[in-house]
Amino acid sequence: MTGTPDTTTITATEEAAPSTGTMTYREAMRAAMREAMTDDDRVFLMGEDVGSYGGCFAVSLGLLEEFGPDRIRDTPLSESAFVGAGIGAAIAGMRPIVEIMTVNFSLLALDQIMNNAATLQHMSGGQIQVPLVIRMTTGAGRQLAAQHSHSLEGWYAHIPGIKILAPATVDDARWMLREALADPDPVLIFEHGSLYNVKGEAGATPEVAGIERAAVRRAGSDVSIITYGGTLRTCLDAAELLADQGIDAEVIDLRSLRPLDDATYLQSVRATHRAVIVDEGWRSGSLSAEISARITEQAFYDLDAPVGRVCSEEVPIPYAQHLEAAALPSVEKIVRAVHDAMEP
Amino acid sequence: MTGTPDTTTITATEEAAPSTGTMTYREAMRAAMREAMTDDDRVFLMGEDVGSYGGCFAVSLGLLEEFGPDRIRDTPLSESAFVGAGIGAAIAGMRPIVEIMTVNFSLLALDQIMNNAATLQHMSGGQIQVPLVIRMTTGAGRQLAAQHSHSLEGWYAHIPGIKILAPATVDDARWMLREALADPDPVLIFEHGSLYNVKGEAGATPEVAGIERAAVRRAGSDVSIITYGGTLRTCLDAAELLADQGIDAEVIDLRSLRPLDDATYLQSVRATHRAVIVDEGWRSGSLSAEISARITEQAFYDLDAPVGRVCSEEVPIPYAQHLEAAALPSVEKIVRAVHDAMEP
Amino acid sequence: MNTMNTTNTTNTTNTGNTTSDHDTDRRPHLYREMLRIRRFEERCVELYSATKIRGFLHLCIGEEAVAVGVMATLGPDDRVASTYREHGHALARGVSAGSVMAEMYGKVEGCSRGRGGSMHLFDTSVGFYGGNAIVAGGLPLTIGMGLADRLTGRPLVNVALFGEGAAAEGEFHESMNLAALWGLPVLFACENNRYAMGTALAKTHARTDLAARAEGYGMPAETVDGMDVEAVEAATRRAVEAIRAGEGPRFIEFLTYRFRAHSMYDPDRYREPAEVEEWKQRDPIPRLAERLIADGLVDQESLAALETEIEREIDDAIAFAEAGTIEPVEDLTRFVLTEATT
Amino acid sequence: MNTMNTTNTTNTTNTGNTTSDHDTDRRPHLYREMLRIRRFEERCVELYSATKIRGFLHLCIGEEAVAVGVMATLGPDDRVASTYREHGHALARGVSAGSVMAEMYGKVEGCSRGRGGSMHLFDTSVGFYGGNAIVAGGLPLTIGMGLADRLTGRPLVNVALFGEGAAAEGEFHESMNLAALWGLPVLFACENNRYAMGTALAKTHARTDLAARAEGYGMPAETVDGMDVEAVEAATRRAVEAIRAGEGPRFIEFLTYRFRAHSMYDPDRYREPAEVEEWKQRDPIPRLAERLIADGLVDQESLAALETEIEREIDDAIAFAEAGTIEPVEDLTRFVLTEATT
Ligand SMILES: Cc1ncc(C[n+]2csc(CCOP(=O)(O)OP(=O)(O)O)c2C)c(N)n1
Ligand SMILES: Cc1ncc(C[n+]2csc(CCOP(=O)(O)OP(=O)(O)O)c2C)c(N)n1
Ligand SMILES: [Mg+2]
Ligand SMILES: [Mg+2]
Repeated sequence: MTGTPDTTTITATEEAAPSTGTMTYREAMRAAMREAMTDDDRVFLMGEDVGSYGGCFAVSLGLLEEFGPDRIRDTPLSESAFVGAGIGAAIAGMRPIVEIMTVNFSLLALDQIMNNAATLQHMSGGQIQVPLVIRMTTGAGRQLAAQHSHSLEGWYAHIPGIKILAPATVDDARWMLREALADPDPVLIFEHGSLYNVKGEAGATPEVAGIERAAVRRAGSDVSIITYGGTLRTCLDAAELLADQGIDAEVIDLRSLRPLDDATYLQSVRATHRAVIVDEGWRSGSLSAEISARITEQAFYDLDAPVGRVCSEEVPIPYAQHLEAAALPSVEKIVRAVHDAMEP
Repeated sequence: MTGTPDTTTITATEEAAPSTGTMTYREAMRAAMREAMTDDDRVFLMGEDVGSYGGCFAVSLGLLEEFGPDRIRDTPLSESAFVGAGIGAAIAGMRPIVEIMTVNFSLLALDQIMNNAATLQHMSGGQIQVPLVIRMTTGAGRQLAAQHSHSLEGWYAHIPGIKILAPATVDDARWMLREALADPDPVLIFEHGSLYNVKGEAGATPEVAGIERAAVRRAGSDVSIITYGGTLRTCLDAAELLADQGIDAEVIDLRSLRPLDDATYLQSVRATHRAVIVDEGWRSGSLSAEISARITEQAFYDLDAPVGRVCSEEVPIPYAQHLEAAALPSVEKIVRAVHDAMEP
Repeated sequence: MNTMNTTNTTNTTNTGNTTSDHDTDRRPHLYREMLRIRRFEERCVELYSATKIRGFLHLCIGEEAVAVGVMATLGPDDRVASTYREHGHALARGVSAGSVMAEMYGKVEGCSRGRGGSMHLFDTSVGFYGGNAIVAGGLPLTIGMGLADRLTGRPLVNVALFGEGAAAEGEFHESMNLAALWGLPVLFACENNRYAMGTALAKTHARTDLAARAEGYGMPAETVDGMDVEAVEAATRRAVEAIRAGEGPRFIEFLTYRFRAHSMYDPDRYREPAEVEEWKQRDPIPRLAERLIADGLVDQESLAALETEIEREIDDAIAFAEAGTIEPVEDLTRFVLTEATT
Repeated sequence: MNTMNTTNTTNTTNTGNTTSDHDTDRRPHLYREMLRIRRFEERCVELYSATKIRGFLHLCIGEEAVAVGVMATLGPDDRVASTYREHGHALARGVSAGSVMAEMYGKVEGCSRGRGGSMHLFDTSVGFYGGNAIVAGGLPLTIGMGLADRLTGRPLVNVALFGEGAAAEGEFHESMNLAALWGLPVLFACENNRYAMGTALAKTHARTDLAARAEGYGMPAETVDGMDVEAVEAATRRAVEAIRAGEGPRFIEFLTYRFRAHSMYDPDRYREPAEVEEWKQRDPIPRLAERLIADGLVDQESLAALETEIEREIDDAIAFAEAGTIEPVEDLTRFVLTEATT
C-alpha cells in the first residue's frame, strides 16, 4: 500500500517543503512543480482533482493555496478535452503540466496524444511545437484490479514525436520535470504508483545529466538487468540476492523509454554477455520485447545466452492479493531469469 | 490507390455476388458477412456509413438493401459508444460485427476495447462473455497522411482477453469471419486498406484450418520472412527477387497476431537459421519486436545471424508520395535485410 | 453453497416480482434494504481498517435511497450496469451479502471469484453487470444491451447508474445521443452527489442543472430528491414503465450526497463539515423510519428486531467470506479467454 | 519567396483589419473570396483527375459562405482550428492559394511542406492551425488556446470549425462544457451540411436542432442561414465581439450544404439528386451577385474581370505548385521532434 497517501505525514512534511535533501518521491515531484511554477509564469498544472483534493496521490497538495486556482486547475472528468486543451495551450505559448490520474484513464486521451500532440509538428511541416508535459501514474501492486493496474508506458514509447520518461528515483522525480518543461516537444512522465512514499535523496543538481540517458544503478560484470520505474527497486533487490549467490549483476535504469539510450545498455551487455529485461507490462508486445530485439540486432555476437524477459503475466490484473503478486515481476522471477541466462 | 473503391466495378460485381471462386478481397469480406447474417439472426453489422453509404471502403455495399437498417446499422460519429454498444449487445446475446472505419479512429474506442471487451470476462470471474467481432481497416500507402495511416494492430496484440486476426488473402477474407463469429471471445479483424481491390481465389472451404494458425505462403530453405496482412504481398515479391539471386526464402503469414502461432514460425526459423520480420508498424515497439524476442528466447542456438526487422520509419506518415513510400517497408528494404541476414 | 441464501429472502423477492405488487405498501421493504446497505458498509469500514478488505473501497453511505428506490422497480430480467461505488446497487439488486463480502476478501466464493474486488461486483444471475471503475465506462454497455432488446423484441429495461462527474465524459454524450436516437430501453440514473472525488459540481459542469442536458437529446428527464426513497421509487417506476412500454430512454437526476469520503484514502479536505452535517439531516433512513412509525407500520421493537436480523445477515456474510477459499496461483491466467467446454 | 503574395493582397487585407472597418461595404470582398474558393476547388477536381493531387480531397463547394463570412470577422491574431474540409477556411483566412496548391502537390513550398496534403493545411503566420482529419479532434485545441488567452489576458478569439457529424463525438461535449465552464474565448462554428459522409443528420442526432445542445451548457447559441454570407458574417461578428469582450464562448450552427460528394471517392448514393438541386438554388455566390448587381456595386463587366483575375491567381498558384520542389528522401524523419537550433 506504499503508493497511497498517508494524510497525516503528508500534511506534516508539507509544512517543511524542502526543495532538496531527503524527501519522498511525492515531495520531490511537488518540489519540482513548485519550482517550475515559481520560475516560469507560463507553467500551470491542470487535471482531475489537482486542486481542492490535492491530487489523487497528493502530489500537488498545497499548491492550490500557493498558486491559486488559475494555475492549479481542477478539471471535470473529460480526459480527451483537457489533454487536448493542454496541447492547445502549449501551442499558444504556455507550458502546461497536465496530470492524468493514472495511465488507465489515459486511453480516453490517447487520440489527442497520438494524433495531435505527437503529430502536429510533423503535419504542419515544422510550424507547430507542442511544449507540453503530461504526468501520469502507472503500474499495479495495490490490489486495484484490472482497470486500475495497467502499465502502458511501453505503448506510448511506440509513438514518434513524443518523449517518454520514467523517473525511478527521488532524484529523478526532483529533476526530470525541469528538463521536460524545457523541452520544445511533448514529454510524458510516468510515475509508478508504488514510488510516492519512497524516501530518498534529491541532490542540489541532477545526479544524472540529461533526461535521455540511461543510468547504471548498480555496477556488475556477470549479467545486465535492464529495467525502469517501478521495477528498479525489485531488480536491485534481486541483484543483492544474486550477489549472495556469487552472481554480480549490473542494473540499468533506462530513465527514458523514448528515445531509448541504446549506447548505455548495449555497452553493459557487451561487457556482461547476458541480459535480462524487466518491466511490468504484459509480456507480449512489452517494451522488453523492443529492447530484446535491439540487443539481438546490435549485440548478437556478444551474447552468451538468449536475452531473458521478466514481465507481467498475460492476464488483466486480479484483485486477490496472492494472484496480483503472482501476476507481476518479482525478485524470485528475476533471480530465476538470471539463473537461466547464466546457465542457458 | 488500390484500396479505394472503384465505384463502377463495384456496382457491376455486386450484381453477381459470388460466394466462392474468384473475387476481390472486398467481395470476400462481403460474402462472409452476408453468409453470417443469413445463417444467424443474432448477427448484425454496425458502424459509421455501413448502410446508406455502403461502407467507407464499400465492403458492405448492397447489404442494407438485403438486410434492412436494423441489421445494417448506420451509427453517428461516436466510436466509443458504438463499440461499447457492440460489447453490450454481445453480452445480451447478439453476435455483433462492429466496423470501425479505420484503426486511426479506433483510439477513440480503445478504452472500451481494453477495459470492457477484453476485461469483463476476467473481472467477473468468468461470468461474462463478449462474443463480439470488430473489423477495421489498417495501414498506409494511399497518401492519406499522418492521421489516416497508422498500423496499430501490434498494440492490440498486446492486450490479453482478445484475439487479433489479419487476413492477408482473399481466402482468409472469405473465411476468417465465420470462425471469429463462432468464437465466444472478442475478435478484432484488421484489413489492410490496400487489399480490398486485390483479386484472388476463395475456396469452398477455408484453405488454412484454424484462425490461430500461421501459414507458410512460400516454402524456402535459406531464410524465414515472417509477416502478415498488407506486407505479405511485398514479402512474396521480395522472395521472388531473392530467388533470382539464388536465395530461397520461406514466407510465413502469421494470420493471427494474438495468439501468435509460435510453433509454425519457429519451425521455419529452426530450419532456415535466419529470420527477417516485416510489419508496417513503427519499428520501436512493433509486433516485429515481439517476434524477434520470441525467436531469440526459443531458437537462439538455431540462429546463424541476428533476427532482422523491416518496419516503418519512425515518423508520422507524410503525404508526399515519395516520402510516404520511403517511410514504409518495401521490396528493396526486405531484400536488403535478407542479404544482411545471409551475410551478417 | 451459500449460507446467505436463507437469510436473504426479502432481497430475492425484491428483484423478483416488483411491478406486479406495487400497490401493497412496500415501504418496510425499502427501509430494510437501505438499512442492510448502511450496516453492511459500516462493517466494511471496520474490515478495511483490519486490512481484510484491500484496494479501493468506495462507500455509498448517505446514498442508499437511490440504490434501493431504483432497484425496487426492476423486474428479474432487467439489467443494471453500475460504477465502482456499487455495494448498495448490488445488494439492493439481489447479489447476496455473502458473495459481495467474499469478493472483497478476494475469495473464490466472491461474486467475481475474488478477481474483481469492491469495484467489480458481478452477478449476472440477478442481472447485475458490474462494477465498472472507468468513469462512464458502463454507459455504452447499456446502450448495447438496450439495442439487443430492441432487436429481439424483449420488453426489458437497462439501467445505467453513474455519478454527476461521469456526465462530463464524452461517453455520456455519445450514449445519451445513441439511446435517444434509436429509442432504446435505457434508464440513465444519475447519482448527483455533488462531488466527483474532490471536485464540486460547479467545477465540473457549466450548467449544474443536469436534467437540462437531456433536453438537447429530446430525452424526457426529471430531477428527484435522492434522499427520499419513496420519491426515488415513484419517479423510477414511472420512467421504467414508460421505457418498458417502448417509449424510449429516460434520464433521472437523483440529488443525493455521500456522507463519507470519496474512498478510504480520501482525507475529505474539499468540503465543509457543516455541509456534510446539513445533508446528514436528510439521511434517508431515519427519514423513512419516522414516516413508518407515524403510519404505524413499525415500532421501536420491530426496528430493533430488524437491526438484529441484519446484523446476523452481515455476520453470516463475514463468516462466509472468512471461511472462503482462495484460488490456486496456478489458475492465475484463467478467465482471460473462454475455456473450451469439452 | 512566393509569387502568390502579390496577387493575394485582398486576401491579406481580409485577415488584417476587419473589426475596424466593417462599416464600409465589404460585400464585394465577400463575393470575391467566395468565388476564389469556388474556382480554386473546381480546379482541384481537375487536378485530382489528372492525379496531380492525391490522397483524400474534400471540397467545400456550396459551403463557401460559411468560410468567408466567419473569417471576415477575425483579427490577425485570432486563431482558427479546422477540419479536413478546409481549403475554403484556409484561403479565406489568408493562406496563399499557391502554398495551398503546392501542399496538395506534396511540394516543399506547400503550407505544410508537402507533409500534410489537402487535409492538413497549416499556416500559423495567419493564425491557421490546421487541418485536422480526426473528426472533432481540433475542438480541444481551441479550448487550450482560449485558456492560454484567458491566463495571459489577451483579447483573442479562437474558432473551432466542425461539421454536424462531429457534434456526435464525445469531444464535442467535453469541449463545449469546458469552454462554458471556464468562460473561454472560443467560437464553436458548426457547419451543418446535413450529412456526415453518407449519414444524414436525422441518423446522427437524436435532436437535429443542434443549437439546442448549447443550452445544456448555458452557452448562447444561434442558428444561421449558412448559404447567405451576409447573415453568416453578421451573426459571427456579433458572437466574436461578445467573445472578445470576455462574455465567454458562443455556438453558431450554420445551415449549409455541400454540392459535391463527401470526397473524391464518394459515389454519392445516399441522397436524392433533387435535394442537391434544391440546395443549389440557394448557392451563396449567385445569390450575393444578384444583390450586388441590384445595389449597383458590380456589373457584368466587373464580374467578368473578377473571374479573369481569380483565374490568373489560380493559374499562378498551379504554376507555383508545379515549379515547386520535393523534399529529399534523406529528410524523411525531420519534423518529428524539434531540431536543435545550434
Ligand atoms: C475515466 C476515469 N477518470 C478518472 C477516474 C478516477 N475517479 C474515480 S471516481 C472519480 C469521481 C467520479 O465522480 P462521480 O461520477 O460524480 O461519481 P461518485 O464517485 O461521486 O459516485 C474519479 C475522478 C476514473 N476512475 N475513470
Ligand atoms: C474520429 C473519426 N471518425 C471517422 C472519420 C471518418 N470521417 C471523415 S469525415 C466524416 C464525416 C464527418 O461529418 P461532418 O462532421 O458532418 O463534416 P462534413 O464532412 O460534413 O464537413 C467521417 C465519418 C474520421 N475522420 N474521424
Ligand atoms: Mg459524484
Ligand atoms: Mg456534415
